[in-house]
Amino acid sequence: MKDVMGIISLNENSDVLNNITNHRPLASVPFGGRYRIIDFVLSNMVNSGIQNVGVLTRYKHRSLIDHLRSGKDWDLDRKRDGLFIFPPENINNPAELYNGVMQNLYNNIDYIYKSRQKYVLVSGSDIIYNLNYRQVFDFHKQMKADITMIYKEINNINKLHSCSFITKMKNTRILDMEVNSCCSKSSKMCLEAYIMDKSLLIDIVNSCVSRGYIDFIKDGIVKNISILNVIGYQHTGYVAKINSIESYYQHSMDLLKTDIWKELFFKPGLVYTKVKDGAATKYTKDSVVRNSLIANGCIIEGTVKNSILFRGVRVDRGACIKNSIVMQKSVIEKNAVLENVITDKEVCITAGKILRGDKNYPLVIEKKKVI
Amino acid sequence: MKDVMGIISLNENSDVLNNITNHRPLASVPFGGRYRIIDFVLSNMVNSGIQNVGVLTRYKHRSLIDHLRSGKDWDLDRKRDGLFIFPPENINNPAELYNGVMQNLYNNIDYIYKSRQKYVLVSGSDIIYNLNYRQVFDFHKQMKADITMIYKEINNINKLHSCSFITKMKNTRILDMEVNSCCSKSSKMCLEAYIMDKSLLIDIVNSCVSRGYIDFIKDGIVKNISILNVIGYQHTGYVAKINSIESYYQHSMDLLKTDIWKELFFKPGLVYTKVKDGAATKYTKDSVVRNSLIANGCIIEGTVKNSILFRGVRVDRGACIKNSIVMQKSVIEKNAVLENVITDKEVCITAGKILRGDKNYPLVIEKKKVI
Amino acid sequence: MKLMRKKEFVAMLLAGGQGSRLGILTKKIAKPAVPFGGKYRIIDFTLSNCYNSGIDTVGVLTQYQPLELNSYIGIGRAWDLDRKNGGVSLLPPFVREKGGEWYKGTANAIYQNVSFINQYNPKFVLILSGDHIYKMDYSKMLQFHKDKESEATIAVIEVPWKEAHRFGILIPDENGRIIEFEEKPVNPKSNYASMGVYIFNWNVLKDYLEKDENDPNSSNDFGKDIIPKMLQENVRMYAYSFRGYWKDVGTVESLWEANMDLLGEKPQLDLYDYNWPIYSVTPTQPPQFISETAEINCSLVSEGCMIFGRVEHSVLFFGVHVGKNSIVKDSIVMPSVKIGRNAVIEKCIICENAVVEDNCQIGAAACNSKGITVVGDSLRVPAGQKIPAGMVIGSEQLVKRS
Amino acid sequence: MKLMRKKEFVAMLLAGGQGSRLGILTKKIAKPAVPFGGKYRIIDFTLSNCYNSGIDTVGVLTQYQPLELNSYIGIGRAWDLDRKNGGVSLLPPFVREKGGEWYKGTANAIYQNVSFINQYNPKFVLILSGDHIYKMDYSKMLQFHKDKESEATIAVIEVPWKEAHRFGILIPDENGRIIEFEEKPVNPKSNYASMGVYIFNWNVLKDYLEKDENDPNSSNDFGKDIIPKMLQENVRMYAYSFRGYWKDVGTVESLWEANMDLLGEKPQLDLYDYNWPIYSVTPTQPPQFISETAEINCSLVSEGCMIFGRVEHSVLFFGVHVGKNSIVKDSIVMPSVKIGRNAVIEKCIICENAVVEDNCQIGAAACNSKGITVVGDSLRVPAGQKIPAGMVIGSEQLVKRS
Repeated sequence: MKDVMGIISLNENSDVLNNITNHRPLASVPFGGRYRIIDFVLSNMVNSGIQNVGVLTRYKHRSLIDHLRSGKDWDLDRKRDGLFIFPPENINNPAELYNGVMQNLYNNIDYIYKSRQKYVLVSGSDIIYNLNYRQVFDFHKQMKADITMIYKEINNINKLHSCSFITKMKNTRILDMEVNSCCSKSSKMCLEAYIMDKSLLIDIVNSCVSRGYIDFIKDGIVKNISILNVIGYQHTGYVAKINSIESYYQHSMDLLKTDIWKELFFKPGLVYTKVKDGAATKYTKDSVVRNSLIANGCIIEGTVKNSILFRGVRVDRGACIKNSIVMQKSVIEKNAVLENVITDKEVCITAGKILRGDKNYPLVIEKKKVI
Repeated sequence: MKDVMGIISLNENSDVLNNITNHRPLASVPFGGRYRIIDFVLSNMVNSGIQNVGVLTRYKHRSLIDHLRSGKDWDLDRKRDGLFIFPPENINNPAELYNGVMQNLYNNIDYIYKSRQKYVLVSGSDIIYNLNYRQVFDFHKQMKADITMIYKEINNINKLHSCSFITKMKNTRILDMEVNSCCSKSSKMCLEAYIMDKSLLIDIVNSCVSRGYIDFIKDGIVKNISILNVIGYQHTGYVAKINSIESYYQHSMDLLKTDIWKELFFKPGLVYTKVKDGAATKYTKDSVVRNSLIANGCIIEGTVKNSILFRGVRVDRGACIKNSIVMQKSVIEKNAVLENVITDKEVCITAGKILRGDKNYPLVIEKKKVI
Repeated sequence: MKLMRKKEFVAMLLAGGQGSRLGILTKKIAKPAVPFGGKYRIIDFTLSNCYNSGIDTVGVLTQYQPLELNSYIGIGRAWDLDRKNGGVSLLPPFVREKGGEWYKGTANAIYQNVSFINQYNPKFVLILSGDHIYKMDYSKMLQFHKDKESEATIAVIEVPWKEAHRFGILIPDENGRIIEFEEKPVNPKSNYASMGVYIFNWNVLKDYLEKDENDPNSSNDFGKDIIPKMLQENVRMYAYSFRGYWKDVGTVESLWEANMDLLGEKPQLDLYDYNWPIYSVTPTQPPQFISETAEINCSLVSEGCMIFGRVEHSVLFFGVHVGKNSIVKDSIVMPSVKIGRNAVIEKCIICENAVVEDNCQIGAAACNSKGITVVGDSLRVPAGQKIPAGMVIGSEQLVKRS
Repeated sequence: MKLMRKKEFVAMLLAGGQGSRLGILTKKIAKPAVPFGGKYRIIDFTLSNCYNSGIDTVGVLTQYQPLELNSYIGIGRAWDLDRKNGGVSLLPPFVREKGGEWYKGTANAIYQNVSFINQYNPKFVLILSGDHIYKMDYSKMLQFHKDKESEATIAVIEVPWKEAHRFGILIPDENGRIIEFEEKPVNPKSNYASMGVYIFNWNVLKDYLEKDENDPNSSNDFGKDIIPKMLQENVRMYAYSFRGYWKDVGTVESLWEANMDLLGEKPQLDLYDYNWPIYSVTPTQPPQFISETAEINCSLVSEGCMIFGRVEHSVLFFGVHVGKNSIVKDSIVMPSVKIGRNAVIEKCIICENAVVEDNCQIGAAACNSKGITVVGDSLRVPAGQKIPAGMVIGSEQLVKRS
């Protein structure tokens, strides 16, 4: 996989998670007790042996730069290649003419062109799964594909919007697709990860832009689907597409199932993230914890059930947290009660406060709020 | 100096160096054979013992991010503090309301507020000098100053535009200033470096912004000059203000004077930059080099006089370079002649070509051009 | 080729000891590399103290089984000690033109590295050992050393009188100047015990190291030779009194106790203090998974653990698995240990990668014998096995812990 | 606590030798740390070969004066070998439960680190030495090793017949299989010399290392013991023929020659090839300053130099100062050397930080004697001194180089 360059394009809609994406792109939203959403696709790439990754950003990328820094935590702080973050750079084209991926690729085409790798793996950043791309790459070469895209058979398609779907396939070849259809009847969700020759990618971007076409999938791929050998690779593991507070909450809660916890964090590869120092989590004589995911550095004196606690959370005596997600360094004081709540980082719920959301509409508390 | 936070604000006008600043901010323009302009003020800070530096950027900062990366080359890749790069981040204020420094400070006031240091050293990035700020800081405390700014007594003020000048001083206290005056009669050029309490800085920014004042020096400092104890610290060493192609060229040529070479690169501290690998420079039997500054990795078979060669430049047999600046990885082929020329990176001057600029108006060749 | 700049203060950390009283815990690793407190190794405390005290130049003297320690420390990144000038240097014994010599004693180890210290031309040298658990600001001790115009300062801690005979005991006068020193006295005259933390003026120490090296009868040890000699020759020596938690974890019992000390309501050693963080190398592990059937009280549990059983008053390191209906009590369970179902573990130290299969009973619960039970690393305890308290199981063999 | 993943291929780099034939050049540093080629140290070539060949796990065995080498290598960042899994590990001799042992020979050094290699459970082990100058793609040699189904492959280079008696000489059959090996034969039967680069199947090598260790008559050396033994017992051994520049820089003459080899029009060893860069630790130095009065030809000059005099057919490292009217010819001038005015330096090696004052005449120019003159590090040659060719000046003393 040394011959494949990874490109992560932060193409998501910016405000899908309300307050949580106010100050950060979706890619750097905390997830799973100690990660950011981008960690998963980035770790997939690293575990597959990709050594050159470009992250193409759009808006509000300060938190992302702070998270990724030099790429050291992903072993991508290299002398040649490694991790590169591309801020929006639009000197000659100040207007945003193209959609998501296309705009990002177009802005940074010189960097892509210059890279030493022959192949590219272009991926979005808002879908979470654990997969070794080496298999996909082998499949790509074996099938002599022009483009290989990864998809997942899903059952419950009603909840999914702003996704791409494969609507027509013959064996492994893809014949038609739908983008952002709100009423797709297909069950083959596209994971927004494409392997192709670098030269083909540059071709697609250049020929689209010179014709004024604006969408990477609709214009770049679907319009060429008859002349290109576009192949689908089926991923059978767990997939979490984050496109709303509800999906964020549901997929977080999925981690409390042992099988999904094991798969997403261990199989086939480990997930890397920015290292933080913090002691082991302390349980006191009064603590009651059941069916929960707990990061390091917490001090738990109260009750935690069916919940996820990020690093350094304090749960004081008598406090009770149920079906909730509590992000880094939040403090839940004495006898406070949280149910179906998501708190952002460094929130403080003062003694005795009771907050309840609904299972299908969790209550979201903004960063650093004291309630 | 552990209690001082460094802030480098990329407040310069963006296109002062024509083609050379087309693709990069002035701060990352190559200078002195192997450096970028920002290396000097950054190294000053590191050599003074400052361990927390924020770089506030505006436009086109991709090359800057690539240059600074994690800050490792400046020993600023730290667990606590270290180097932070702040891209323009303007979610709630999409319009650029304020001038240079003020806008940068205002955008990142939360980060400044959060830092552990009690003092700040705010600096621009387009003035080159070698100074240990520890002396300035000691002076600041000794004088019980509210703000200490560094200035330099200069002789030839005609050439300086877009500078701030101190127009009235009583002993060390500053009583009046002029900003961007094109016909200032003062000889005290302000080096755009200010030491003050962090809380005072935050006060100034907040009170200016809340009143709609837009300029850090005019509104923030000059309007308060009677109520604040603003002190001047005189720097007696060499100073290079880069604000035009002419000043860039002249100050580069200054480096060919032994004294200035020694002062700027060694005294009081060394200048750090991004490490690149490359062999020692090779001189062949035909090479003639006089009065020049040569970086590593060059192969010189021709003649080089009164010039600066950056890393990895190739000068073929019979080629002749005079009074010129040749940036990284450029190739000057057989019998080509350059006089009063500045080439950007990776330029190729093909065999036999003759290029001549004027001493007061050097010819500038754009990045990657083949001529 | 390296430009060294002068440093006022250089720390030398003695990390070469075997720690033989820890038995199989130090069979393959040096004592400073022994895991502690759910996510640390013993040496993390001293290295973090250095960083938090503002010391940026630390020589780590290794000798016994250094491989794991070397790769753990690396260039000191975890403790922010990867500096352009200074930082961490690993100092193993080495061969000179005239042949090689192992470190004979603590003083000899420093003596062999005189040229390393001279590079920095320091005024003061701080001597530390890598096998104590404590949080201490060495910069305050240095200030004391300067204020007293001391030439040698020894950090002391008050120990219970009845234990004083186990320590090196200092007798200071009313100004703190040391007037007498007794190594493990039968009838101690004070309860100020040396913590093994020394600050010397480098020029003074260098002299004494050379004299000591030329003395064929010396055992080349700080406590036994250098300090008594200095005292005898009227070097200005002061005792710096330290208050706070300090523990020598040189035996299985003291290591176990120091771990258990962390589990109280308000332990003396606070691991959650943001102003004095203890740094360590963090492995890649997901958050711990606490199942519906788990019960955890009075314990430290680290990332990557999966808990289905009951954990009580115990310390669990990274990636420990506790099966359904199993009980872990008063125990230390080191990284990646797997414990099956229906097992009972009481007052045990289970070393890295060991596997305890279903229905095992290990430690106090199993019979009437007493003491701490130790299971060696990577061992497999077969299903249903009962192991009485106070045993050591290393290399498939059951032995009584001496 | 560290999760090791399997590696197919692990490199072990022998860097413990004193290199006593280099005399005062290796008084304070190990041979692999000797400066070379204007900005490198000898070991840079082997480490860069590893990185450029795609090897990411390298054990560096040190023993003699390792301090400078240790701090130079660090965690291998300069060669991109600071990896989460694998990377560079420094392997000094160490003390085990039963006491410590220095490395007795090349084979014994590997034997003592069997457990280090076993961690990665590799299929192949590459043995290298840190004192040769060459650029070689080890991955091609590995492919050859696999293609031939070899169990032990030795890289060989054709040397001039008249020099063959100085090397270990291999006699291969027409398929490349080695049928005979002679250590420094008086009448060599071939001119294929061993380069000291071996690939072994790890399981085969492990066997032989153990056997060798149990043989009390063995000198525990690859060339003298392991290879002959393998040959005797019919292990499948092949010779991998290498073409290109290769030089053992074990003597002052060969070190000088290898440096001079770089100064030709098209040197065989290309340091400017972007596809096979030689990495090194780069100090902080400004560009070199070439004055109006300077003349430089056929030379390598590095950053930080200030040249006012004449430099001809020489190699100048970082920060060298050559005064007005001085002449430096056919010489190697190591980092931070200061040469005054009107001095003449001919066919010399001037070591780090030495100072040559005005009007000195050092080397061939001064009289009729022959050979290379060496000035030891940090020495000061007082003004006007004349030093005849072939001398060594170490520690203020003039001696004839043997």
